[in-house]
Amino acid sequence: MGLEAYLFLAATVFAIGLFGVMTRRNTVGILLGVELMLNAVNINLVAFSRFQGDTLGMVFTLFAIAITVAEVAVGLALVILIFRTRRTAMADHLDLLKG
Amino acid sequence: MTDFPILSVITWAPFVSALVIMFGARHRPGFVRWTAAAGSSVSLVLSLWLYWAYDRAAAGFQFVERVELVPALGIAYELAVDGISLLMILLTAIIIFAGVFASWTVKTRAQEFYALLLLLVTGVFGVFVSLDLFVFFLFYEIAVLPMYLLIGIWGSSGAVRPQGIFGWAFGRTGVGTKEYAAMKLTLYLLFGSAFILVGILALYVAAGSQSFSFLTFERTTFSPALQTWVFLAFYIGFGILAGIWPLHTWSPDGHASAPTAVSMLHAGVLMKLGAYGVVRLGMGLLPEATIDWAWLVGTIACINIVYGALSAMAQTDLKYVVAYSSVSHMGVVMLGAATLTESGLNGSVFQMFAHGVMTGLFFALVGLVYEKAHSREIFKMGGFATMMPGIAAAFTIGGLSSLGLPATAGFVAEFLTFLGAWTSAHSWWLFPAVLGAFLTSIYVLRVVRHIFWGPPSADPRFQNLPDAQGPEWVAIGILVFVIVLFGVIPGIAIDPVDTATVPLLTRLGVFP
Amino acid sequence: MTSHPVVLALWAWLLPAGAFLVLALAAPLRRSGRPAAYVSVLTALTALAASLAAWQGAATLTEPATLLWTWIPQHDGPLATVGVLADADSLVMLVLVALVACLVQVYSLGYLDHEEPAALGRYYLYQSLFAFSMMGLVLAPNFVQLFICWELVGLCSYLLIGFWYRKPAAARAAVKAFWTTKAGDVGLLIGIVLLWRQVGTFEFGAIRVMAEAGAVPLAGLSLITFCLYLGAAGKSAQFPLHVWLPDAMEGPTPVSALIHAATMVTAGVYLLVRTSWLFALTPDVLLIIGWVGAGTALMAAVLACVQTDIKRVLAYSTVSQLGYMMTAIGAGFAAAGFLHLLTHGVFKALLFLGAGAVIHAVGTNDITRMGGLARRMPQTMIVFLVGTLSLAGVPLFAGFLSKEEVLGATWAGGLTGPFVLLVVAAFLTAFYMFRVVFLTFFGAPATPAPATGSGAPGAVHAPHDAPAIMSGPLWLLAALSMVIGVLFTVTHRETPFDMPAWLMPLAVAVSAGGILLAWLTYQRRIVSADALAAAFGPIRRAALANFWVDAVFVAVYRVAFLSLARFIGWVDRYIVDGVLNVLSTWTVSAGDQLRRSQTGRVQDYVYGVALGAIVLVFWFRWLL
Amino acid sequence: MTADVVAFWGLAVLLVGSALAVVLTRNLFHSVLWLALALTGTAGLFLLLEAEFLAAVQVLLYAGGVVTVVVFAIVVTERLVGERLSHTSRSVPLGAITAFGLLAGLVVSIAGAPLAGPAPAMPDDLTPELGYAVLTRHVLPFELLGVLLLVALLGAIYFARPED
Amino acid sequence: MAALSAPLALELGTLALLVLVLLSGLFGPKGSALPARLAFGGLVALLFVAWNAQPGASAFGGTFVVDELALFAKRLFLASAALSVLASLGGGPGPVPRRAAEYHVLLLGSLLGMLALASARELILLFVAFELMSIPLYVLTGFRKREDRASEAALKFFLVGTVSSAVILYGLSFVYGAAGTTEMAALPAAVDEGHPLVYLGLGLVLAGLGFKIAAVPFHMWVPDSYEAASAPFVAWLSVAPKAAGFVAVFRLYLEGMGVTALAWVPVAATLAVVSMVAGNLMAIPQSNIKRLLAYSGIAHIGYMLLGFAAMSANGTGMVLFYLVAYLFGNMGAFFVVEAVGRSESSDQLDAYKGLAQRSPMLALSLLVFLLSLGGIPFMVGFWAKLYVFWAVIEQGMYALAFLGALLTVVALYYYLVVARYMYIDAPVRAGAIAVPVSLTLAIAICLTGVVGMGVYPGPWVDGVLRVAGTLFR
Repeated sequence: MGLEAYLFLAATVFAIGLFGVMTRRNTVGILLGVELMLNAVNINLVAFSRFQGDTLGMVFTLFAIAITVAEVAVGLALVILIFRTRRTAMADHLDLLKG
Repeated sequence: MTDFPILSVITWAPFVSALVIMFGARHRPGFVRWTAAAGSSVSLVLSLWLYWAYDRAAAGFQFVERVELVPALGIAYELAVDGISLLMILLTAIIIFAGVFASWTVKTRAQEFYALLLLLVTGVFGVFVSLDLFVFFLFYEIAVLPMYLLIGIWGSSGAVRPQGIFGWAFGRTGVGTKEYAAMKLTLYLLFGSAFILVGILALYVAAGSQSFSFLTFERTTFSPALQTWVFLAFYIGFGILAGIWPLHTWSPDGHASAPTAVSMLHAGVLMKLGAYGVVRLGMGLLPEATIDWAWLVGTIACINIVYGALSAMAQTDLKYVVAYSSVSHMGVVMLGAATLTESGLNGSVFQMFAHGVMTGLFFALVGLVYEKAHSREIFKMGGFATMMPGIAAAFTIGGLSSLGLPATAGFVAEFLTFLGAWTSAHSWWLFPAVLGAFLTSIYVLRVVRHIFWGPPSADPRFQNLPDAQGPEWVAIGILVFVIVLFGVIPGIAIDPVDTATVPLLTRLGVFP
Repeated sequence: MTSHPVVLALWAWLLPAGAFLVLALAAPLRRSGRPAAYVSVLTALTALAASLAAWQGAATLTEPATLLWTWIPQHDGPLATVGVLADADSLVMLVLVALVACLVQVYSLGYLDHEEPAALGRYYLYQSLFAFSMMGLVLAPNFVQLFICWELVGLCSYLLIGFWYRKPAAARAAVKAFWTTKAGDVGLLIGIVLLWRQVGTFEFGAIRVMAEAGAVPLAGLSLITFCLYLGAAGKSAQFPLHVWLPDAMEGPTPVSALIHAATMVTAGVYLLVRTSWLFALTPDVLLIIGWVGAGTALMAAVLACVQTDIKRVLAYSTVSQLGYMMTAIGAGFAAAGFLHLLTHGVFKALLFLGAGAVIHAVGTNDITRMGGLARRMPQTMIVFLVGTLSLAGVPLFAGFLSKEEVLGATWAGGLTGPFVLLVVAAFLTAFYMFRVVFLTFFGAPATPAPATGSGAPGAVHAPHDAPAIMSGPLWLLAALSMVIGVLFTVTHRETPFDMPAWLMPLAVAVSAGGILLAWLTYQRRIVSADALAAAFGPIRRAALANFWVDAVFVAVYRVAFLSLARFIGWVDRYIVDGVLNVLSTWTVSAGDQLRRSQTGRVQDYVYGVALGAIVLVFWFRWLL
Repeated sequence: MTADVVAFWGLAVLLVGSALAVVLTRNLFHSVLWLALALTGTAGLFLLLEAEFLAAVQVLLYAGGVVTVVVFAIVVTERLVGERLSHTSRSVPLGAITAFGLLAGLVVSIAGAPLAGPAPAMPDDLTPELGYAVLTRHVLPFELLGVLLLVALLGAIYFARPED
Repeated sequence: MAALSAPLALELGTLALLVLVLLSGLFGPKGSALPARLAFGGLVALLFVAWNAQPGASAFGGTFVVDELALFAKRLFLASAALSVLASLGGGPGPVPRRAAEYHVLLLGSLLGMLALASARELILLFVAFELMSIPLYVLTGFRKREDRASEAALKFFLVGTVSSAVILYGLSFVYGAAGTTEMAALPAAVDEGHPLVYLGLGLVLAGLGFKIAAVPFHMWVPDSYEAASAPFVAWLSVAPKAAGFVAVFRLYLEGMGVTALAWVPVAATLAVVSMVAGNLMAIPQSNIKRLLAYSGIAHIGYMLLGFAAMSANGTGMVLFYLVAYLFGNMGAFFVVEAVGRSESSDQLDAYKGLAQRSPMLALSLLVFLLSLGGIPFMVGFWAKLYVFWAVIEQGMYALAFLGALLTVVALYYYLVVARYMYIDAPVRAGAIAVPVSLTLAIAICLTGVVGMGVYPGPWVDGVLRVAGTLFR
């Protein structure tokens, strides 16, 4: 199976993730979209690294995963915080700041 | 005396006094005023000495000072004067000196007022003395900016009824208010300076000689294509400040709203700064383009002359009349320059001076009249000559000068310009110019007659008003004196100027 | 050397300047009134002496002598100079100016004795300025100085007409005079500039040499001379620029005598005389000058017939006489015109001052309100009569010979048409002048009206002869015009043209006829004035309306200037500036529009990022 | 070889399908679960690419850790508001267009790019190599990562901690 | 180890400081000023070290370098951080003083990321550093968590931020895949041979970096975050991360590229123009000074991109100079905003009415900062703009220079509007505004920087040109 296939697959997932980020009303849902995007990136990296026969990509992936986890943690904390103060999870409702 | 940095002292003396006022004189109006007077008189005395000491035989740039500022780019604090700037410095010194006394009665926030005024003056001096284009530009902006606050804080608002197809926009911009006038003036002039900046940079890059010194540029010959558009950039940039049509509309509103001293300084000196820029940079550095574009400059100047005069005739507000007359007279300045003849160019520079003093006088007087009668409505006032003979006489003299009556400075300038116009490549310029002079006589005398020499007005507001007194006489006196002096003995001004214009024209190929 | 005419002339010129400066700078002195007047009068007297001395020395002058100073320098020699040019013409004119100025100043001491001190000081300030400027004009060695002084005398006329500026009429008349003459001056200025390019100098001497050597390029010269003539026409009140002169009578009468009769208004003629050699090159312009002059002479004469204000009569007669001078010049014989200028200067000043005395006494300008003054003020009557006779061109009086010479010159110049007009004008002159005389001094004494209309504070009680300070000058001038008249008659002057033998009888007959008609109409009442009026109905009506010239000017001013100005002003405010406002409004609202893109919804922000990414992706692909 | 192809396509379909489900389903819980499935599928891909260690990390840390955290968050928040979290989508067409736009851009760029040939042979177990790399060449990022996790945790706690 | 410590000195120092502050927070009394003072002292010390450090060192086989650019950037980061900390020393309302430890630890963490970023010549390090820089910023933006606006701004910042991180990462993956290595040294070659995936990668990365430097259309998080967060932090946020972003841009798109870099000119120019226009126009109608400054900041990014678009040593140097100018001008402005905000508890322009008559010096300093931002002579901002234009004109792009110059006029419009509030309008409330000493000091420093550099920019220009020169060897 060629590298191209993996890349296309990753691209597709990335696009889907983006779609999720742009369309989901619920902040948690948006986060899930981001997860998908990052996941797609991981596929990319691993595929590249495999087809070049080095481990760089994999190292990169490791870092990526770790960082993703960190981001998710902060993100969810934020969501909870906003829940507590605003009683809503809807991104659309958060428009005090605009213009 | 040669190593004494006289130019720097002239330039920075007002600034120093501004600092003293800003930090040294909290709420002590008397001290503030006298400091301002001191600062400006230092400049005045020194520039008189300078005027006397300038070696006419040697000509060229003298009293050179030079300090490296940004060696990497060849920017240096380089000052010098030649015949033209010499006269301009004198003009500036006179006007600010008179201006300080004319605004002796400013009471509200006097401290800031004088500080800003003097800061402004430093900028003006700087422009006239700086030989390094870059420093030139620095001072140029300094000369423009304080205007905003000066007009915004101490200015006076009027009201304009929206009319015409663009009327809808008037309400939103707030036409007539002093804030509007201040903003318009400042932004318009800065808009112009953007062109200038780009022009200067373009020349610098093209010259490629790691120096912003005027002398370096002068030695370089630029490609015609570059010259063409850079000249235009300079023309637009400086032209805005010189009030060329149709980019002049900042001037009536600005001058009408501004407090007395500011109007004096702005109409009297800053507008000249624009013309000076065109002559110094445009003509001095871009000979081919100058010759190519002369037709444009001169033609627009003619429009200025007639258009300005007619607009002035249409006004009912005294200050607007004076402001529009400035537009008209700046046309004479630009026309003289555009003729590319010795007499024309001399006339142009002379007109810068003459109009500077004249309009300074006008605004001073308008200020006084307003201060005493609290009105600027020409057709409401009348017969003031009985109550304020001094002001009436001075105003009449100013008016006569502005309509180019001989034995006043105005005549010499216009006469020279006419000669230049007729001997230029576009001799027809003469006729609009002369027509302008005639129109001027109409609107000026109309005003003079209505306000001063007409039958006394019955309006109770205008009974037994006082004449000018105390310090105000200083302002009026010095200005009237200068007008007449330079009108009777123009040689004292033209001598040095000629030493500067002839080389300029030689570069343009007018003289072999 | 100091006794050299040029130097003396210079002194004569500068003395009034000194007086002017003193009065201008020493405000207390000026405000003190009489002392100021004495300063001015004193200098005027000295100036007169100096100019007389200079005139004496004129005989010694072989060719014109000049003193020059650089006025406007230029890298190759002076561009313009100022100085003194002394030759026969200028010196004799100088004398005339100095004389009349001096007399008028003396006379004014009496005439204006009611003025408050400050005003009197102002009056003499203007007077000395005028004397200075007028002499400068006379002595001008070149066009520049001529123009400078030309404008300055205009200024003085403006100031002096408006001397009683509280009178609306006076203020208006002053401005009108300035504008009208200024219109002519525009022409003069253009002419000077054009000529300068043609010949490269302003100096009379140099240009004259070129002109007589035929070195002046003729192309476009007619235009130039015509422009110069415009200036002259403005100052010398030639049709249609004559409208200002009658109104100028709003000024004090001595001023009218000095400026608007004897000296300033003749400046135009003087200019043409000075540059006659130039005009000689452009006969077509001369023709115009001749015709316009003659027409003006007749028209003014007609107008003079219908005036009831004594000063206006005199004013129109001045216009008319200026027309005579112009015609002579137009005919190509400037000398004749100049001679008439001199004589006219004397007797017209005399007439005005006489009229002044009358007005001063009666307190009105209206001749219909006067009458039978001969018994009350005999001296005045006599001197006025002298003036009248010499204006009417009666032999043995100053005007006679000069007028005859003008007629002769016109005839010799081949201007038959103008000649006829002048003859008719001569008849009318005699008529209207004697109309004044009869109505004023003879006939039934009218009740003196209260001093209204005239600004002259006249005594309303029984009129009497003027005090010595006023009558003195009168007698002097009267004597002078007699002397000149007699002198000319006995020493018959050589004229450059030959007088036809029938001319003198004709002239005498004509004036006699005029006098006769006036006598019959206003003294004997045989011919009824009303019948005359009826006979010339249309003309009379037209004349009363000044031939609608004023109306035309007003219309031009209103339409061409004021309305246009208002239009331009509107355009500037609402179109030129309007565009600016629109632009700024657009900028601001553009900001407002863009700002809406900041919806505050996070996902729209993501859209921003996504779109940017897409664009960049495609762009970078495309960069390859 | 063919087994690889089949496996890849299987996983691909699974991955894309579950991904779509994540972004389309109307129930938040379900989409979390779908995400878990997608992540596991990715782990499968890693196995195909002979990155066993990464696959393990993926399953444990991601599919395990992350999903648990998310679920936990949801539970917490739902307790706060006391009702089911609605999970609808906004402006789907626009989102789809944009997503497709990006996809198109990516595909256009990727297609026809010169790519590395068939995968070279790899050592059986990369784990020690990875560990070595991380602790030598990439020690600096590793250290930073530590700090990163620290501050992220700090921040998360700061936010999540109830009012103080 | 000694070999390592030299180049890593600053990073390790920061790390140590971070730990120190953390401990002081853990064991110190609640709400004590100790952590803040500690952080400030440490930062000053580090700044001192950085000032005396010499360029040239490198580690990890050239993947971590301390070259001129890195050193310049580090000094910039440290200086701005020190200033920001100094400004917030004065206590005041909000959680910052109460939670000084967390606040400063986060800040230092982010700073550490920046420091590492400045030296990164390797993609993984670059990315990790980037994230280390970004994540604390999200938290700090929402640090006033009790305020709805703050948390909302934080969430927005976070969501858009993570998306853009994903984009960057995705791009990096392609770069790595095409170049076959994660060392940036290999980039120029890869770009030169025109591998499509490298271009794709760089395109995506640019999108991500566009977010970090807040260029239009990636700018939308900026106004909201600025409005919600505390001014001293915003001051820092508005300068340091952007500088970091530019450093990354230079490293990825310029360093060693030579003429190849000219390929980016159109893209950079477009971004510049869009940012300048949009930023300036959108700033006009703002009534909240923080938002106004935010939009003007976006416009300034546009000007910097203009310098970048010149793709020349001069252009790059001028961007660096611009950053310094921007540091003083913008931070100063935000400090004044903080001062006014504390006493008036409002960031609306109305709060500035008659400020000149209430506390003249404060008004004057804000005026100076704004004018500097507006590019008025004798203030550093002028030189910055001018140099950028010069660099652009040098490349013959007159039109861009013209546009830039004209837009400065638009910018001056809204700066002058602020001036109008301060100077022309009459004060609504009487009494001077109380400014804590530390804040006064911070403002004074910025003022000195603005005016000092404005009057005598010579040495700085030489400096930045030297730095930029290294990128084009």
